Amino acid sequence: MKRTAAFLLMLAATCTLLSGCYDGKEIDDQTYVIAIGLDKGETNKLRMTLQYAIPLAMGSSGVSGGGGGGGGEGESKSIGSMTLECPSVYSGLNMVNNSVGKQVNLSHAKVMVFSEDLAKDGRMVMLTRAITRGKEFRPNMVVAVSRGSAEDYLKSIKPRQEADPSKYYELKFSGYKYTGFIDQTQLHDFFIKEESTGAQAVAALVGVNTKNSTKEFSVGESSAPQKNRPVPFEGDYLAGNLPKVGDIKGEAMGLAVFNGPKMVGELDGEESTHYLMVTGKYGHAYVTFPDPIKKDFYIVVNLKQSRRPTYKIKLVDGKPNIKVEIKLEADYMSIQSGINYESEYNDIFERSAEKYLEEGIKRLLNRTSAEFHSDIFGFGNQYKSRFLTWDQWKNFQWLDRYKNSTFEVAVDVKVRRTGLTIRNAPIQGSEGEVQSP
Amino acid sequence: MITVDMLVAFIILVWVFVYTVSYGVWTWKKKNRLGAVMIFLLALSALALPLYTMLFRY
Amino acid sequence: MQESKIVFGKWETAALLINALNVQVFLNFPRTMAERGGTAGWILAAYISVLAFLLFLLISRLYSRFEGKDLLDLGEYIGGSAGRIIVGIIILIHITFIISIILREFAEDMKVISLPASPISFVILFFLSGMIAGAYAGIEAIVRFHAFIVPIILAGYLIIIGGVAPYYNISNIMPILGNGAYAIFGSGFFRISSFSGLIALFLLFPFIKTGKNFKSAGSLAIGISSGVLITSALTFLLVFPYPSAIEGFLPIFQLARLINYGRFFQRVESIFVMIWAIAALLYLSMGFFLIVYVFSKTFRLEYYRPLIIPMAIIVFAISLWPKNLMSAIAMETVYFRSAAWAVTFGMTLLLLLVAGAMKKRNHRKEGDRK
Amino acid sequence: MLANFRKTLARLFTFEEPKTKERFILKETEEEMAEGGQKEQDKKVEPRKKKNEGLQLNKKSGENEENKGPKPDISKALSENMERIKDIYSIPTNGDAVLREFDLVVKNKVIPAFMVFFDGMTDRKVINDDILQPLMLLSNLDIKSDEKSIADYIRSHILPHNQLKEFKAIEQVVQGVNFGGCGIFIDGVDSAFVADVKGWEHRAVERPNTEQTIRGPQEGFTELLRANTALIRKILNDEDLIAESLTIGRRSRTPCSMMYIKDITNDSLVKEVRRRLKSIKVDYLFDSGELEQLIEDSSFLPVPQIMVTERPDKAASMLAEGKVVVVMHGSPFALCMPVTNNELLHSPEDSYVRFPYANLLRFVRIMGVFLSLLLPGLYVAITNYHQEMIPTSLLFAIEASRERVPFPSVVEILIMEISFELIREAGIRIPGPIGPTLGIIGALILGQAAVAANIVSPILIIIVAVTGIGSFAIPNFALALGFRVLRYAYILLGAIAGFLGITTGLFLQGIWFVSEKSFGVPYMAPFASKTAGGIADQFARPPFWKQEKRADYMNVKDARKQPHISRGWKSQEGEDQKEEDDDAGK
Repeated sequence: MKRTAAFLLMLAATCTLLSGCYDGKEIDDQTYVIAIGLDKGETNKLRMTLQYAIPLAMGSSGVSGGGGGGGGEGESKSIGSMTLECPSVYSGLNMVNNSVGKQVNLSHAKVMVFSEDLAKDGRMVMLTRAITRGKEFRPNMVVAVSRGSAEDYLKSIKPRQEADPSKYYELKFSGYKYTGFIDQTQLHDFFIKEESTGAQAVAALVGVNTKNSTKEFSVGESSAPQKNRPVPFEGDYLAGNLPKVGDIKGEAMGLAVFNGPKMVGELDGEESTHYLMVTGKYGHAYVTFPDPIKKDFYIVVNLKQSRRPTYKIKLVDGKPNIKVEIKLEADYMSIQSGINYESEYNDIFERSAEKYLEEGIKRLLNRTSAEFHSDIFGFGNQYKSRFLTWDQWKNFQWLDRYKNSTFEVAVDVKVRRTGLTIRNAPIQGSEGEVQSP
Repeated sequence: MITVDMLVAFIILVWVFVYTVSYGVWTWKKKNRLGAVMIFLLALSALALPLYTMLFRY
Repeated sequence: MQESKIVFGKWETAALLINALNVQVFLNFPRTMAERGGTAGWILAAYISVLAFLLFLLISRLYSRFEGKDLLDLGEYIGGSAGRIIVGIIILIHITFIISIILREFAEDMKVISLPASPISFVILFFLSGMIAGAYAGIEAIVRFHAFIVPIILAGYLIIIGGVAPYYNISNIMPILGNGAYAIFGSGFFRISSFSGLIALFLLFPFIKTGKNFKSAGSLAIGISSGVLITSALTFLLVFPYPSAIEGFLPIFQLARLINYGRFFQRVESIFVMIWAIAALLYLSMGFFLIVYVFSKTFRLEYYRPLIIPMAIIVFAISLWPKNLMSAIAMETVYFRSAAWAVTFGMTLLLLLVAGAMKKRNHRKEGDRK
Repeated sequence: MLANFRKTLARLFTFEEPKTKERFILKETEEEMAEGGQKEQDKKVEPRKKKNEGLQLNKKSGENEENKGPKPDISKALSENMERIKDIYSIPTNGDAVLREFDLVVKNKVIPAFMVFFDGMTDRKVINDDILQPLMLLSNLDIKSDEKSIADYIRSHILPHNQLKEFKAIEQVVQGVNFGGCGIFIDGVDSAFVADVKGWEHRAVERPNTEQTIRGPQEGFTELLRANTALIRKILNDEDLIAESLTIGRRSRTPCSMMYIKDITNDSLVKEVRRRLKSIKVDYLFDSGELEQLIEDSSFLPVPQIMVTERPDKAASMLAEGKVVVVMHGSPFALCMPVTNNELLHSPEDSYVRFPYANLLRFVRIMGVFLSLLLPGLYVAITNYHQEMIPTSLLFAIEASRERVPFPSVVEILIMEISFELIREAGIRIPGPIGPTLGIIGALILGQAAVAANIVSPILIIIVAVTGIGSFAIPNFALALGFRVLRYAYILLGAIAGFLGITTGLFLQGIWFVSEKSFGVPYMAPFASKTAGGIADQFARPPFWKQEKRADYMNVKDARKQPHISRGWKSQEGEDQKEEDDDAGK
């Protein structure tokens, strides 16, 4: 007994000598970065912007002082930011620690924004590969590409509804489930697709809206002219172009398309919706369709994806022929023309909506193969199962063959519900029934 | 360079060595010669291996 | 040995083996499978499970004539004291190295996962204290604790593989045959070393007593662990497509990192640190007990407890040998995971066959004499 | 001195052969060994066991030793006896020892006699009416019989008292008197009578103070041995319930009662408890808490290995499970043994409320255990090592609340834990009327002011409060105490190495607990060293009619509590009968 006790004592002595809580760090000794922005540097390789939370200003708990809430016009006190130029991400963190009192911790970073030029020259992919080694970068952090500088984008974010700024990013990038205009491109997905032999990566597109007054709005900014639309639809914009003024300047809309390490193009909001539909990640969103009977009128439906899409891929003369079937459900939200689509002309609407979507999706598919040469939908992964071994598949060189692909799209739209209205009654006036203009 | 924790570790090692050897002696007295020799070897290696690691590998 | 009075039941034995076989899942089993078999790593896992099961059936049939005898007793039966000592030393070296390297690997993993600034010896000391306590308490306590904890570990494992379900992508395991049939069924054969933990069963036979329990506990353990091994490789490959899969270190940890349900339930991988730390502690203390036990049995020592501390120091010293994490992993995968089958299955079969032949001859001789 | 030192040194550094002790292992009963099943008829075939003397409830401690007791040393001369008694009790000095001399008349002979008793411990009225009066007055009556000796005559005719014993040794008489008896010495008789006239002040049967339930009996044990045994017997009504009497304490000679049910409890268990109880050599015993420490397996295990209960119904249910219950005079707490960790988490209420609710209660209690054991340690580990785990919004809340606190979180939590322990301890000691003020002080000073003064963060108050609540949810007080002690170890481990430290702690604790035994039963019984029906019957609780078997690890003689179909109305009568026959035939 004595001996055991003595031994334990000795062991405890060594332990106390050895220990010292090497890794213990108090929460309040660290500052938590919630967003990282990376730009091309002027004087160095990178310009890094760190946006960190200032919890004391969040007005949480019973702590008095701090003041929270109040704040100046357009100023949010709950976030601080810092921009510096550095050779690499980690060295940048070291440099930041020289001016921030608390140690910088990245384990709660929600989003990482790269500027467009970094994405285009392939540095972005190198950087993401480099940081996945670090334990602090979460695999479900969102990767986004900023039109213009990432610094500007992060500085434009001044969340005022959320006491906790990290919540802003989390909610915003999961908003694709009800807008369909971006994809929540997590670091893990991005990274895997970059290395994949059967799919290519996309990243959410963000931007800063610089408009200060409604006078600056113009149709030319949208992609409507290319689509031969007199008026842009809601999805015809890229991030930063929306005709909108307001407190929050930062926007997320569209996707950046990558081919290998380089960004090769941008998809606008509508195309992003189509991308989500083809990949099966589409949740539900309000979608505007032209009225098939009365031109210049619109029908807005709440469109849902009812089943996962199916793909049929075959090889015709060594060229992939890809057939996509998409099944959607719709609820009428608004019928401007007052025509009774609910009861009488439902079929007409469904057929025209199908045709409209098919055209859009086909346009997108052709664009990816002809313009971007990039299989962002992962058709290659579907086709992979035809092969028996990895070497056969690798030698097939799918990504190279994709640019010659041809496409067939079949969309099936079924209207299920009509909202609160079940049929439109005509409007009455002194001239009797008013026909819609 | 000898630090305090090395010293403590050294004391523990010597202690364990002495203790194990005494068990070997006890076994020897019980007429288990081979077992005793193996215990001596064990004691020696328990002394030598960590010293080697401590002094030369680190 | 006074311990031989202890008898434990079927489930306890099976739990011990399940943990001994599955602890590698937390290290890099899924990754090695992916490395060997490509997208068909899970088929490789299934293949070696079947092989191991067949081998085990063969061994348990041969063993039926030597009920209650462990490998050392078999060695003694064949070659007297010398035979026992040779077998004992082979097993000792085998287990000591495996335990030391796995100790190092777990400590390194822990360090990478949650204690990046602590010195490695500090982390090892935590595991070592568990091993020493386990060995002091004896095999009975270790086995009982296994029976208690292994279901919890299994549940935690199921939560991990269930939690990443949203990331499953069937196309990731295509092409179905991965690196080709030869890589799986030919050179993949030696991966059967993954089941080398079964040696614990052959060493603990005296505690199990009946051959019936031996067989059923072994089969149960191989059944459950092959389930775990296959699902681990399968899940890992479903989530991480082949070329990316072999990049990552600590596959199950990588999976656990992905788990996220809503804004609240995410970043929970640290909880699973507890699960694999306790699995590691159980495995290490079991292995460490075996070292001390085999040593004392080989040299017919009366007490094993005085050997614990010196042996722990030796294991500690050996575990610090590999210069870095990579060489520790290489040592584990290259040496032990591909050569360990020779001790577990090769030596056992050899001993059983020779002993069986001798027994038959003796029997015949006796018959002649009569 | 030097030699001693060298010896200590040698013992520190060298190997000594350990003394091998055979650990007590609860063996399976013969029937179980022979065949798994248990026969219903055992009850009738029973008396193969050696005869038990302890059958009557009203049996005085001395009787057991009557035959082999000390040699008769009561003299025939009354004066000699009186001298010795006076000497033993230091009569003139000792104020409450009363020695009353009187004469009685037997067969027309006047015989001097005296009696000795303690004032206050005896019932005055009984002494006057049932002893003194008959002896002094009734002895004059003419009685028509011819007894040989005066002693027999007095016993059979004169003393109408119901509990009267005759001793030959003065030591036994003294014991009887010490325990509230009245010793009667008569001239010319070489033995003395001890009449049981106990009449000391005591508490009546009240509600149990420490184990309250909403549903179920509301009686608690008191300080009287016989009242306690009677409370148990009242519930069980079983002639197989044995209350073996023992005395413990060389000086105090405290009577104890070892109770078990003859045809359920494992014999080796009874033997072991008896062996442990009999081997105890102490001067005095004041409470069963001391007795518990004397007979438990391991003193260093922080959790109890014997269940202490204040409730007769709990003790009775323990007996019915095949356990041994020891009741000690002077203590309102009975000891039930053996016990497993799991059983300590059971409350008697579990059986009295309906089963869905009972299971919820059990689950809540397990949560309570985990919270009280691990929560502070986990808090320290998570906030110091695994910040990524905390939901971001909560993280910022914690950061904001900790910002002004000058201490590291370990110190912070230790401060709060210790002050919480202080409040708890003070709350027990504090005089009744000002008790409520303490609550106010605790809540106000520690809750509000400490936060306002930035000594602790508000989130920590929640942690400590939840921990405290968790520990109160543990039904066994001693178990809660044990976990309170262990909690500090987890705080330190969590501070040193985060989750790895806590896991190592859990492993060490697990190995420790698993290797412990309580009276031969593995301490973590239904789980570690798994036994049949562990989870279904012991951990969770099936409906009452499904609780058919006693715990497997108890190795009882009669494993079945009720037949397979215990609710006759649910099945046809014939079937019922058949089922019972089947059971019997097994």
